[in-house]
Amino acid sequence: MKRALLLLAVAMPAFAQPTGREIEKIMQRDFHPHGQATMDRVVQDGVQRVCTESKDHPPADITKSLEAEQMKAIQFPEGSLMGDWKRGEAIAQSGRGMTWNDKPGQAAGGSCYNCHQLSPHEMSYGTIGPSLRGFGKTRGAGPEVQRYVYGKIYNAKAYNLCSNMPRLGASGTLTPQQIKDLVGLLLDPASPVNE
Amino acid sequence: MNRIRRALVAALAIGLVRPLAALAAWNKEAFGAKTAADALKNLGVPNAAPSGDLHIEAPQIAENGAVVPIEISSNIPGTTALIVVIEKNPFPLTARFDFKEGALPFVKVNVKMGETSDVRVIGEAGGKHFSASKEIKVTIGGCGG
Amino acid sequence: MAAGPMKMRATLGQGFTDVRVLMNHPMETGQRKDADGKLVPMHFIQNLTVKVNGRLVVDAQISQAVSRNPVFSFRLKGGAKGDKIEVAWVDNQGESNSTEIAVA
Amino acid sequence: MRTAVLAATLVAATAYGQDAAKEIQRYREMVAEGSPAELFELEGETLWKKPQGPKNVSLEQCDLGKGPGVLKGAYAGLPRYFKDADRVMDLETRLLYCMTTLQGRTREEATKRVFGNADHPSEMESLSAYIAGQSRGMKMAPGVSHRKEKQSIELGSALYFHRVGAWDFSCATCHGDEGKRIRMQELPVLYKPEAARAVATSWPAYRVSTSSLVTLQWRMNDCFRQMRTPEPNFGSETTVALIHFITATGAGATYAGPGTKR
Repeated sequence: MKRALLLLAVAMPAFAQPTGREIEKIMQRDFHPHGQATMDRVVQDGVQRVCTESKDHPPADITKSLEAEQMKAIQFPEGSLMGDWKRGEAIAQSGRGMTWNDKPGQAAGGSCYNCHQLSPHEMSYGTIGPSLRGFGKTRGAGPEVQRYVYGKIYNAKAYNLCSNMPRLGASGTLTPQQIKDLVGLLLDPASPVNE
Repeated sequence: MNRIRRALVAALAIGLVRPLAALAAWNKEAFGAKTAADALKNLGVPNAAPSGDLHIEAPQIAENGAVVPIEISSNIPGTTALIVVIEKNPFPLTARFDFKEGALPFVKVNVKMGETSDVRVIGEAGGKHFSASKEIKVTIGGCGG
Repeated sequence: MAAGPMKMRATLGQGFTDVRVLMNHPMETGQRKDADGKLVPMHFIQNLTVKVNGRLVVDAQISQAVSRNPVFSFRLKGGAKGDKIEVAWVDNQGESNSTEIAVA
Repeated sequence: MRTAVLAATLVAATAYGQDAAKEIQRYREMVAEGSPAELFELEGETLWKKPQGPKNVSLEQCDLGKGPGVLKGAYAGLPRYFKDADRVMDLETRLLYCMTTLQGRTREEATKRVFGNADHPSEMESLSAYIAGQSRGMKMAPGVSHRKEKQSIELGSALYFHRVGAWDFSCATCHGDEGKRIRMQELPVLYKPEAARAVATSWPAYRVSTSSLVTLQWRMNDCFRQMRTPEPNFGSETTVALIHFITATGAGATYAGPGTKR
């Protein structure tokens, strides 16, 4: 009897982890829209799907082509990309925006301090991303660096496909002006980040 | 229980009972003072000498100003009261504890702090006043959303 | 939570009795706004007493800057199993509560 | 010369960072000592025994897995498969089941306010505190052997790494690497037993920043909110699977809650 049970257990198939598409179906059943957080948000886009399936390590060729695709979609404003670092600091501090209890249309924040060190005066900073203290000191504030920083904030996935960082411009979280202000926070020699 | 409490409140209101007869009145002037100096003046504490025998156990950084744990105690012989003043709070005087025979001059309590501030403790012993203070930084925790 | 239950623990330490008491109280500062944007009126404990076998040992006055759901720890000299500890409070709206426990 | 100055600054900054982390740790320990979680247990006991709903009965005959009305150790055995409902349930999902079956309440009414606030704690939260408290000192042993229990844990594990929402997050985006934090909050890596044990043994918990008792269903809900997804249904397979995955990963540790959180 005991043996029979044991055999049965061995004969039972091991459970395979559900696939990304199966999970998507489960989430469509188990979630409901709330405020601005609508149900289209549980449908994965190409980047999310590739990164989930590869545990954030997709093959090099797929990475390259998807990064290029993301890069093409970045809209760079004309002229200088340096905004006001003081406004940038406030945006970096704020963790609001895009959640189901944030009001649509109200200015969002970049949640920057949640993950990065920036100004030395803010000691409550996260470490999921690298420290950005002194970022502009070593890199200067020339047009190329400005463009790099703007692009990275607008769509981090264009530079590193499975980056942890949200696509703050592409997702509609931050406005072009807000991203410029963050460029100022990082690059302006007068910004506390570069003290 | 609620009914009993309501009855008690009503009784209190018309002055029938005083369940806490030994109670010191709540010092309205001192608690209403907007500066530490005014609060201490109203408590009758003119000047307090710094003392190493008053202890404030508290974290240097509090993640949340709504709950800042502090543990205060005195090794000064004959300590009869401990007063807590949070310098930068809108109403700095936070508490006054009077210890009678049978209690040690020791309290642990959670307090609210509006911002980074010095927390001052005044000890009273034999009619003299002593003081110690400690800065506690208040930071932001969590996602901020 | 509106003003409600209390919970107390009294244990013998080395040469003293440790009293820890929890109180259910909003400790409103009068500066907080509710969900409708209206100021919540001041509501906080003002007086707190500790008695041992009926004798007053701690007499405290506190402000609205004590945290919501206050927790106090006191130390009483000596003490013995079975000593009765009573803690009572009164707030600025005239509400009061008390609790009693024997030292364990 | 410049390098030396820079190096010195870096060392100082790191030392400061470590000190800050140590002080925050001390802060948390002191806060935990003064946690009012017990007050919610008292309130929960009253609610457990209070007759409610169209049938006007209490929850005292609710079967949380150890038989009707048995509270001792019930929380330590959850989540688990329940034959009568033919699904895996965590504590809150099971309580909701008892509210609808025993008390005859509608799901809509019983879930109207599952997450409370400082002024009005929810019935679900106080009940959770009370019931979890009845497992203090017992080893966490959620169900892991039934076919549906295994499926649930697998689903939770897959969900943990599933990137989704307006910000492309999965659980692992924040809870994926050791030693990371959001602001000053350290982030446990919940697929590792050590970190999962600490979670399994301390929730539900008093949350200092909101002066309220919070549950694991709330934790999942609020994580999804901050992941910028739509809102998960209370007690859905998704939320239960994540809780099941974390609890199963942390199984074997001794329950010591309800705890205290930031």
